[in-house]
Amino acid sequence: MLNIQDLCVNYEKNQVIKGISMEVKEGEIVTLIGANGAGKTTLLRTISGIKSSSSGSIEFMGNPIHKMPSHKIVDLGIGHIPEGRRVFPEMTVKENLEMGAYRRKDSKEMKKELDHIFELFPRLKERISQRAGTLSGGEQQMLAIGRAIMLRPKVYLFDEPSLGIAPLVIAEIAQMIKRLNEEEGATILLVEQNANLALKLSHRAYILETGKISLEGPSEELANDDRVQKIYLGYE
Amino acid sequence: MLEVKNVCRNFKGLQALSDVSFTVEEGTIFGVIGPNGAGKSTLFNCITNYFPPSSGNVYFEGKEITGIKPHKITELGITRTFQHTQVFPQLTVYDNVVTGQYVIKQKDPGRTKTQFDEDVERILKLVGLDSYRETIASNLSMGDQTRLAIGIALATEAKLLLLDEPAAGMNPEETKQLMNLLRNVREQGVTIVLIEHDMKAVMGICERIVVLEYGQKIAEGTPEEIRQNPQVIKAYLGSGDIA
Amino acid sequence: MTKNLNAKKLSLIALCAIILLVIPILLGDYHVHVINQIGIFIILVTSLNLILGYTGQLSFAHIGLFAIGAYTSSILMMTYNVPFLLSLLLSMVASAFFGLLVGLIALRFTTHFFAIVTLAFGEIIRLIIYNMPDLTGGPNGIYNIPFPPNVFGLDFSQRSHFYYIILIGAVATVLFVKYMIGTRTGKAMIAVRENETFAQFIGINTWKVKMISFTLSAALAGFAGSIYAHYNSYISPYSFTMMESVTLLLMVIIGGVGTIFGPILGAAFLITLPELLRDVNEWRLVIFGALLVLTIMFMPKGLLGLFKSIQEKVKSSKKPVSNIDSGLGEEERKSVGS
Amino acid sequence: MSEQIIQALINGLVSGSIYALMAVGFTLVFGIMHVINLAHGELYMLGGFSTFFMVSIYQINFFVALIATLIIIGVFGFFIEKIIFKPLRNASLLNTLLASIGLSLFISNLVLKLAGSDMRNIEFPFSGQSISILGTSVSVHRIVVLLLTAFLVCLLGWVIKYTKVGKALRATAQDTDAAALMGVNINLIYGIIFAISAGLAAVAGGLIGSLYVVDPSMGMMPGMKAFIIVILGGMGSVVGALLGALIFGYAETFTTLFLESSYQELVGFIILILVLLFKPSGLFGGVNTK
Repeated sequence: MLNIQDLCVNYEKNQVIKGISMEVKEGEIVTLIGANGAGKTTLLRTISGIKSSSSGSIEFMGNPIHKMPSHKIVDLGIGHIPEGRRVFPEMTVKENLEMGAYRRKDSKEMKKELDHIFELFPRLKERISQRAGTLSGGEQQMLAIGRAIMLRPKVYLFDEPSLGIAPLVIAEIAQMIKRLNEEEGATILLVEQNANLALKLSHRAYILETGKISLEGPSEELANDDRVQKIYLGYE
Repeated sequence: MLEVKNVCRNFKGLQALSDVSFTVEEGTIFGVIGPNGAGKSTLFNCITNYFPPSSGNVYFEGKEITGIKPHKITELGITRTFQHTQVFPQLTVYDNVVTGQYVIKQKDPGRTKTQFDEDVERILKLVGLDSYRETIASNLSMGDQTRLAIGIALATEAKLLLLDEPAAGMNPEETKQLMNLLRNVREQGVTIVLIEHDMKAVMGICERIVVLEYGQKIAEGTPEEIRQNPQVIKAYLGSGDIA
Repeated sequence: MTKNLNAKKLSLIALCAIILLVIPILLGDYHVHVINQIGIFIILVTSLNLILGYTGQLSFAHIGLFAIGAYTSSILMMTYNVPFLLSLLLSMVASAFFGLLVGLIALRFTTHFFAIVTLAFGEIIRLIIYNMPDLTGGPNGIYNIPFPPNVFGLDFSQRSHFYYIILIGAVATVLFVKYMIGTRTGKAMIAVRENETFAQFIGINTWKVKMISFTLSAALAGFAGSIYAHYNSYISPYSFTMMESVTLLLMVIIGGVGTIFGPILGAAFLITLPELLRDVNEWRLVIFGALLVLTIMFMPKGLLGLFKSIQEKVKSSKKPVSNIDSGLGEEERKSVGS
Repeated sequence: MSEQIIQALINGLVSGSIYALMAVGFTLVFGIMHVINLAHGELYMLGGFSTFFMVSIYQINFFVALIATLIIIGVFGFFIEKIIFKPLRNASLLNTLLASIGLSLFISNLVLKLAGSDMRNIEFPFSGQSISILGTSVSVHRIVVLLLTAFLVCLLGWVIKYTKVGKALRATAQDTDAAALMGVNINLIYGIIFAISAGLAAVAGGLIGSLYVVDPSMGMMPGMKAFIIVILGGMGSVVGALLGALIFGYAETFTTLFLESSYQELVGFIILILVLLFKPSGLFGGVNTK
């Protein structure tokens, strides 16, 4: 579904992604884990067209998207839940959700979608006219996920959904990601620092180390592989 | 040499640093690590007073330095580098190092021009850039720019260097060279505090390491102790509880 | 090799010196007049370049400081009969003093706030001049400002003689700025331009460095102002408007900001252009406006930068192997301030 | 209350409302695009000329001409963004500021060359009529200007608050990347912001041209003043810009009342320096900023 070939991305002179090839198949949860500064967020931003790549290709359902502007990529059905939630702080919860459906034309369907999201996250319904900036971190994460669901994307890109969130809420959000995949058949690319959590959630995993993929395989296998811990803790 | 005592820092109600304390001994290489957003750069900013700590104190050689202006802190002997923009891009390598000597006029007004020139030569040799002296800094590779930044810091004759992610964007070979350089710098009697993401590098070079998570110190010890520490492992790999 | 180069350089300098010295003998009054104007503006833009190009602070106050020099010198000489050299000196002091005052307030701010505060001061100075007719002649300005008589035994009522004062002034200013940026304080100025935060953390008192740069730059603007007033013998608030301030900036930017030769080139180019194209003269400001936009968009390093990159291209096409990438993009963005 | 003071109160309100039209657009462009557009005053001047030509030469109804001006100069603003400011997206703030000054110099002098420096007045339908408020006679003209500007500001508020474009605009202001991830075409939004800003300034120019005169140099000071007002109100804050405009309008009107009118121009700069010295974030800084 999503196919990345030999992708390189630079920030000024700094090559952050140094030739990555990976694939996400339909219906899968694929996770990309790795320590700080490995280039995970950059990869997701490049897929969504916020950051431009310097070489290599990204294909989504057969369309090359690495030269497309981000709003066209959204139209194709890629929903990105960015690192740090990035809700619109001065807008209400409802307005935030409406922004999620910005590219959709069918207003009736949108209403249904809204009800669906409030079913998934009853807490958002209670806060419907509250400014998003006043929500707690966990609630903002739910809002960010809800905002992405509004688009009904074919692929969700989750960027560090557990970052800066209370442990209890992390579990809730993890459940939500699982449900999206199992009940609604969503394809998910999950970027996480929390390797143990990500490996439990996903089917397959790639481990990124300073811009390169150093390990890949089924998540269950990697969960018991002590090489993962060694990469994280800097053993030679 | 450097003592950080109960330092806290808030941003709009968010606690970026809470009650962090540690001591750096003279002549050591000291690491500060932690996951993203743990407050490492904030810690450097508080030490060098880019912004002051909300509470707590910082002492250098027994003297309190909390709240002193950045350029005065350099005069006392602490110099820091930054994560990304670390040199003066349009100046030559040579002039970059000379710029670092500006503070010496305050420290030691009697120094002669020959002494200044000799110092530049010595530093250029030490950081391995003596054959690039006329190169414009922005034309250097990332790795060379970082070495130049360390050269500038050395030119201020700092007793304590605070380096913020010097190995960012380097390939493994460059990182290795950088670590060798840091060892040489330490041989010159300079104490180093290092923020670094590259765990291999940190573990290989530091005598002691402090680990921050969510603005709190969760561990301190030798690299081996840190690797064994369950809290550190949890901070890095996560708990993985799906309720 | 270096010896050869030095000899070449020396002979080049000598050649230039000879040409510059004989210009008034060879050329007619009109051409000397244009060259004199260029000379005065070289002093002015070179001084602006110190604060804009080398210290990275976009100042619009320069035209006001230039005006203070012009008015101080004229008033001292006409009302108080102060001799030329002394009034020249005092006008530098006056401009430096006002520069210090403006700097004290404006340099508390960075980037666009600094720019707008200096713009305000530039306008305030002009409006005060406008509103103090007893001292400054108000909107009418000051007429018949005398030529300096008999300095060092020379009579300056002749343009060809005045030429030498301007020549000495321009050469002295350029050499002074060149010397200044070679000093440690000058390097600190460039450090402020390149990366102010980092400069602070290697022990540079950035505020002090900026104050020094601004004050020196103001003093030189006063110097230019004094010469301007005596040479043109007429000044009024209309010579010191914001439009003129923008023209000065354009001279520095189009020539090549932060280089010694760039502003000289810029001043010569922008003064000669309307003179060469007489029909175009009345479109002067339209063209300058377009030039400013185009320069910022397409050659932020100015004409000098353009020549250099062409030169490099020619060189690199001769030698295809070059493993150092130019890094132009990064520099270009930092060409003014940042 | 003396008649003079009531008159000044109304005049201050009128000039404050004109400044508000200018400042709101200026602050939108700064707040969302981080561009300081010092050519803003020239768009105001162009608006004055556009209205003048339509009303006085082609005999078009004043209000129709104003609407046409809003659209024409708005479209012009859109293209200015595309041609000049889009290529400078990654340039420093000071470089875009310089480019906008160049643009200002270019437009104002071009109009000066083409139209000459004559001062022209735009005929206004109700000129000469007046009504009595609190025993003071107030011209209908001023009241119409006030109502029109109030209407436009409210309209803008409504667009920003309730329409899809308005929401996209706010989203872009609050978090550009996140807005792009929602599928907002950022380049288009930037163009629209410039268009709105230019259109409002143009209407302000048309209104002023009917109250006073239209001439090529009329944009210089108001453009500058819009910047000062925005600093006064807090950079990027729309509410701040509105309040700042009113304060500024009154400050100027009362200076003219109590001091010589030649000092009026100084007032703005002195306010600017005082505000920056004592409250650099602006009087209402952080009210509605990003």
